[in-house]
Amino acid sequence: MEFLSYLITGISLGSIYAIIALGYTMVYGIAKMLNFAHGDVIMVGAYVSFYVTMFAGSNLLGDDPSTLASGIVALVSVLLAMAVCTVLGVVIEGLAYRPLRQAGSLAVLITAIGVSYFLQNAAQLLFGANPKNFTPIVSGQLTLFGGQLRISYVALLTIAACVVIMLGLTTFTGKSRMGKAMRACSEDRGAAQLMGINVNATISMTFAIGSALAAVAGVLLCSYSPVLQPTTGSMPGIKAFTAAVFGGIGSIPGAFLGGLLLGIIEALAQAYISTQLSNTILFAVLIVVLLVKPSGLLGKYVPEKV
Amino acid sequence: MNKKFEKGKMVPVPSHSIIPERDIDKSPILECRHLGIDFGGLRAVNDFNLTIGRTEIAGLIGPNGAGKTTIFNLLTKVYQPTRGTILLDGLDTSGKTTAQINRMGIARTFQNIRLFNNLSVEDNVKVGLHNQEHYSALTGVLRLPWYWSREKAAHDRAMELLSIFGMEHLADHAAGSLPYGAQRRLEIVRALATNPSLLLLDEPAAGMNPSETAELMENIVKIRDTFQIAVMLIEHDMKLVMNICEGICVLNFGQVIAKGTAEEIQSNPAVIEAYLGKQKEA
Amino acid sequence: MKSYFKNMKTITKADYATYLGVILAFIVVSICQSQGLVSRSLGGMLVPICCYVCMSVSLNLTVGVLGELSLGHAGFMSVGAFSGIITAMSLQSAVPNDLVRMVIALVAGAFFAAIVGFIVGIPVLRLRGDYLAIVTLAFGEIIKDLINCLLVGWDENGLHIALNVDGTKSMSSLGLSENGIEIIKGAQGATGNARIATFTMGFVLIMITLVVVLNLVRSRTGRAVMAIRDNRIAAESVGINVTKYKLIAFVTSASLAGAAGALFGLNYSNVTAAQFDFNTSILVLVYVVLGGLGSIWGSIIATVVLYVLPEALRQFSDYRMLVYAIVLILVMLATNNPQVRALISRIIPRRKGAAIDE
Amino acid sequence: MEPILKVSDINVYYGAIHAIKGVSFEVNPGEIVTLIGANGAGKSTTLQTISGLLHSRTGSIEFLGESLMGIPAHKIVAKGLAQVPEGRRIFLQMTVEENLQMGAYTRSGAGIDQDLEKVYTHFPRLMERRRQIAGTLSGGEQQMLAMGRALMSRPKLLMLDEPSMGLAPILVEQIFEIIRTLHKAGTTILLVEQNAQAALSIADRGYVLETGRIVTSGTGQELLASPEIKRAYLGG
Amino acid sequence: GGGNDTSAADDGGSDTTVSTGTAFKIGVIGPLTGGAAIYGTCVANSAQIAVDEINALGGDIQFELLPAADDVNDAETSVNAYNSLMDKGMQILVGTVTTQPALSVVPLTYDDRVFTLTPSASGDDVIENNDNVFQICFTDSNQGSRSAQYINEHFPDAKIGIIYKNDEQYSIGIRDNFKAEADARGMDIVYEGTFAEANQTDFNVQLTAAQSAGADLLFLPIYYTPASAILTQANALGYKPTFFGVDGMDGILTADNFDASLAEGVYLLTPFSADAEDEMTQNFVTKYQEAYGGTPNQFGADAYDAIYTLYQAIQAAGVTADMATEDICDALIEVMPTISVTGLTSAGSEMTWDANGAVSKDPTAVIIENGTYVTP
Ligand SMILES: Nc1ncnc2c1ncn2[C@@H]1O[C@H](COP(=O)(O)OP(=O)(O)OP(=O)(O)O)[C@@H](O)[C@H]1O
Ligand SMILES: Nc1ncnc2c1ncn2[C@@H]1O[C@H](COP(=O)(O)OP(=O)(O)OP(=O)(O)O)[C@@H](O)[C@H]1O
Ligand SMILES: [Mg+2]
Ligand SMILES: [Mg+2]
Repeated sequence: MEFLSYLITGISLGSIYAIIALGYTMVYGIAKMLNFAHGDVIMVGAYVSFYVTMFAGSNLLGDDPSTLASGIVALVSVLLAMAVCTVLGVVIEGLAYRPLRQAGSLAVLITAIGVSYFLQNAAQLLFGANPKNFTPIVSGQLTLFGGQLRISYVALLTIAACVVIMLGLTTFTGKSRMGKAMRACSEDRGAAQLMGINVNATISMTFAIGSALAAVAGVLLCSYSPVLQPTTGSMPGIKAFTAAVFGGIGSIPGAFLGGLLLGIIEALAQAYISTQLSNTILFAVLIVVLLVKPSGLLGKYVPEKV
Repeated sequence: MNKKFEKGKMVPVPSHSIIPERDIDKSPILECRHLGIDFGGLRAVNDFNLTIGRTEIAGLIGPNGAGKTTIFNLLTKVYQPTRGTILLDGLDTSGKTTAQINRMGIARTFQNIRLFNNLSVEDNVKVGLHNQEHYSALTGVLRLPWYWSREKAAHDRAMELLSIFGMEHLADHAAGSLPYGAQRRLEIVRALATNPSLLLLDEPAAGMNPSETAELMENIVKIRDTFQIAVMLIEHDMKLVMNICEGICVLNFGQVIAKGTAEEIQSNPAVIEAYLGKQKEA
Repeated sequence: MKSYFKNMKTITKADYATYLGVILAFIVVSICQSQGLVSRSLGGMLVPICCYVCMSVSLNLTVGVLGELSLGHAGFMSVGAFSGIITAMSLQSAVPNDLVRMVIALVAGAFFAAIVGFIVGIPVLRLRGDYLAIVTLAFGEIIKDLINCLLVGWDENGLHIALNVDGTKSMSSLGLSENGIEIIKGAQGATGNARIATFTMGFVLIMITLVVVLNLVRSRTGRAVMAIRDNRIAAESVGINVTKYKLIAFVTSASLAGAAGALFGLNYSNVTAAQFDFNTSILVLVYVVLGGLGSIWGSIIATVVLYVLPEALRQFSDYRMLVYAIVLILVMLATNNPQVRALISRIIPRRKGAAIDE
Repeated sequence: MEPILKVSDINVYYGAIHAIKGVSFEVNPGEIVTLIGANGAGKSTTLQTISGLLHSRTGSIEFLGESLMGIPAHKIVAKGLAQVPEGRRIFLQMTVEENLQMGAYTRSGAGIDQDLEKVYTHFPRLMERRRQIAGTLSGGEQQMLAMGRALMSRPKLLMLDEPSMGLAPILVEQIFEIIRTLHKAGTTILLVEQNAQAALSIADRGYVLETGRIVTSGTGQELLASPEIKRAYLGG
Repeated sequence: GGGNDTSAADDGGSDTTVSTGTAFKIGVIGPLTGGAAIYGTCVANSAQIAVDEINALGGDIQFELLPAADDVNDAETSVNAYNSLMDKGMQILVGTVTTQPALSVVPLTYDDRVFTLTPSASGDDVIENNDNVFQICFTDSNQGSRSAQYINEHFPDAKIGIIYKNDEQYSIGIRDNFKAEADARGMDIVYEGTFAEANQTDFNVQLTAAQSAGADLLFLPIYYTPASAILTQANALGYKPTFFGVDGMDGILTADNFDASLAEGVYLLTPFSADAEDEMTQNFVTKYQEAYGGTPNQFGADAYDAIYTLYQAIQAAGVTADMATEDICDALIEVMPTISVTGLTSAGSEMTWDANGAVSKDPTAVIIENGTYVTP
């Protein structure tokens, strides 16, 4: 029973990693850049949701709001967070990354780091250093086996959201016109232009999707572990990047699998081996997997044609 | 005549050779026996047998996707063969890496040019001289006298090699900034710098106009004559192939469909059907 | 010989200019310091600046010359720092001379970082691109975690080392004798270190780093490494043992970072593993990229400027890191702007076959 | 007759390199026009400038009476101008069929499937390999794919950059056959070729480019007959 | 206000100016940005309040508080911060805020003979091997063993779980001493879990493990930010042990949007409570809220006390601002063990110091009831 609860902890944590990793993988796969500011967009999303909920709580809802009312507030807060992050993502892309289209990938990486610093410090000035306690968008839990096993609704929601997003993205990139345009851009921007694809618009679109996902991830992350501060996004961001690579960067199912496994390994390592060395174990597993499968679990290894 | 090259049949050396008369007194430089590789379900190369004499210029032709480049990749161990053996100068090459194969004596160029684009032309050649002008990393860091003498030797040798194609004046240019034709020539020079006994050229004339091709032909023969090495080339320019190749091997769907001299090949109906088409010229 | 020099002219000129610049800077700063013209603030930054210069120059070897993205360079600095501190502290009575002890510690730092670099390098270098990045990142975190559990003490019986994985061990479980010294106390790091690092030593280390990196790059080995960077398959096809040369570059880079780390460790009375985390690796990477991949003098200048910048921005108080971020982004945008680049290349004419001075 | 494409006095630079120096030429509807010239003469650069991937500092480019100057590349395609770029530039990680579909990106619905069939009849090899990842095709197969892909946009003007490069002789013939067929079907073609012999023999007119300048022009037959051209480009 | 000289004290909202030469230049070092910014900013703000109050008294002793120097809670940056303050002529250091940077800075202040009074760097090593460093907060060892003692006396049969932060000296220090004392007393520790800076928001695994190990009292020697996450997540898991925190737990009630009902029944050792009724606390908290918004935590209270302690020590030593820094230092070292100070954090009694620099004030345990601290 304990094992099950650790497993569920791992899966719900992993689902959050997976959602973030999906955003990473999208942006990486298409814009070919490591967007280290992705984690900070998560943080912004969470703050937006936090303030919307606070505002609604103090101005719109009464002392004892109905489930429906608070549900609507939660939904609105998520949607607003997505909207803000989408705009933020597109603006960042347009101002900081687009001018670097011709530059090397490392130049973009460093700019992304600059953006990350910027977002964190701007958040501290705007929202203060004092951590906020985030109110989960859904509360309560499912109790099984006579109370021996509890699964919070947040965990269930996270897992469900993660699966839906993964399936949605897979279909989108595989089937839709825009999705194919994205894949074309990811391979050869010049050739994509010759096909009539608006490369800038496509990359903006990618950032829009990635950032909207980041907003969702931010809300879920803070619903799961309720402390929100300007640095909230950075570690999950790195973990998610790891997850994306673990699963095979650029691969959507890979990001999903990688995130999930990472969460599970982390939880089980903490529970059964050592809380002290859980990161070490996690990263060691990662290294071993990459050595056996150098392109990640589901990364497709396209050999170079010689 | 044709019977001699029947596929799948083990015959003693040098009868696999396209032109057995050449270098008849010496053992062949290269022997492929029943070579083959699969990509997934695709038999890209199957039962490929070939022998090349010490100073032969051999041609490998065939329709697109026939497996010609793949054979080069097998010879240089870019791909590990699924079946068969490759003997270089009588030595089995199985289990060797690409780098070791080069040190054993095979150098090549690539169908899609692969230069060290950010290095200068001279440095590209010097990289080719890597195993010729040897000194240790420590010698290099400490700049011991040996470093200076080896570097000078490398420089002189690089210039000498570049002069084959009259490219000395380009020595300081970044390789990636050269015109296409010059890049192809530089690749050949770099391959020569490794002091090979067998030079593999993958479509050396691609992207060159006929006059440039004519010049290239002369140079290939010149290289063979000066360095006394074997050259094997893949080319779709029939003028080049028919004029300088002493033996030609035709591949289709990974299988050898014909071997022989230019005349034999040109009149072979199977080759005409699969590859040459109704030739007007050459 | 003569014509050879003629050919090497442009490259060696740039190299000698780099050496000369560093030497001049050292002389000027030393003179100013002896005249009391250097503020404490700047004076205190001299040694760490030297360390970071070595860090960025050595990382440039991996990222710029070898062309592999490493996000764990601070891990090697960490190994160097702690092995350097252990060495220096253990030798405190045996080698009373600070200078000698410092040199031994630096060598030890470089040595252990090289060993770790070798161990990490073997598996890591089979991977490419971003996979390498993530594994180096992972390695950096692992090193940090392990050192966080590390307990080291020294007494006349020699070194006492324990790994406190489950929290059950403490310094007392090392069983140090009466006059033993506690060197590393887990997450608290090394405390009470003797601060023996000097600016002069930092300068010497920079010079050594420069000589090693520049001479390596201008040698047969360096050409092989750059060839691998530009086209691995072609490099193999001309007989270069890719793994060997990748390892040479990687291990050299690691050991130079280790030496820098040792110097760094000897400059502070307290050093913790957490200081050498992912963010530090990123910081050094920023120096390298901003200075220009493969450009050694660029790395040096970028390091000095970017290290001093947050300090210079102290007057902005709360806004200082925000301003830093904005400056970073703007500089990246400006240096990669085609117009600005064209302008720069007009001012500083470059060799046509730009290999490393790009 | 109004030319379908009119290029006048374009100047293109790569940083400090002046690659195209005041080039002007035109293509009339229904014509095959060829640009020939040595390596590095600027043929590819010219095509890329027309399709909007590179930009000229001066002059004008008019397509169907509309100026293309300053119009982004993706919009130019939609106007009916397709290019088979040098070095093929197919999408290596997509399947053959997906590549072909990308060619029809600017179109919607009707006729795409028929065109796909048409391409497959031109190139049966592509039909065999429709599910193969394009990156593993042989050089020649990739060239076929690149041509097929460009045809999928049903261009009014098709620009081909060295379509015969790296192809087996039988395929070179086929490619030229296809060019002829397309031409007969009313597609205007701007052809860049190293194989000057073949190019000039099917071209209505040709221009000779040398280090970024047009040095000669004339009908295909005139140029074929010219002794200088013979010496310089036909290996005569 | 003091004189009308132009050497403005700082940009931190002071309305006082002081005459050159008569004001002691005081520096504060702490994290103003980054993850620990909340502690550093509170210290800087509170010190400013105390300085303004003292300057407003208009006595001979005037303070000039240099702009607080940011150390990002990093040992390396803290040295730079210290040097930049030295360039500005700092005579006395109130800092650093956290332990790790203190370990880097304190040897420098010792060499430079700069008198150092740290509000909240509680590590035992901070005051070791030097004579010039004094603490306002109690040391980690003190807290650790006091906690064990208290728990043993009040919950003799408790099955104890501990969750601590394995990369922070504060947390480890208290835990080590707690464990030593608990072992000596034969207390029953059934679970120990750790976390690090990198994962200090998710405690599901540790809590599940503690719960299944049967821990009915969770000892949390950590700061309140992670503690608030622990309380929230334990609640979600339906795990309701007795929580026992230390002084870092103070502030939990003021965490933004924290559901204070979750903290009901939490024990903590703290010297300070922002809603204590006494006049001094009320004055401080009101001023803080007016000037900076938000409620000050115990770090701020320590800083406020530090400034007043300094004030009293200077009075006792009779030093003046124009004296050399090392003379001021020596004189203050002299008097520190002799003075006794009543402050926000002295819990109604008086603080005194031993020659080593450790404060003696008794950590008292409080329990949170109805959103306020109550002595049980
Ligand atoms: N790595 C690979 N994976 C799968 N298939 C491959 C791979 N490499 C080559 N092939 C297939 O093997 C066949 C032979 O390819 P190869 O490149 O050798 O052709 P080629 O004879 O050189 O043709 P061309 O003259 O067009 O260059 C082709 O059908 C190609 O698609
Ligand atoms: N990306 C580039 N950067 C710098 N110079 C370039 C670049 N591309 C081409 N050039 C230069 O511009 C000139 C024209 O090149 P272009 O590719 O248009 O020639 P081309 O006629 O198509 O030759 P080829 O037959 O080799 O394809 C050449 O001198 C070439 O070196
Ligand atoms: Mg081929
Ligand atoms: Mg071209």
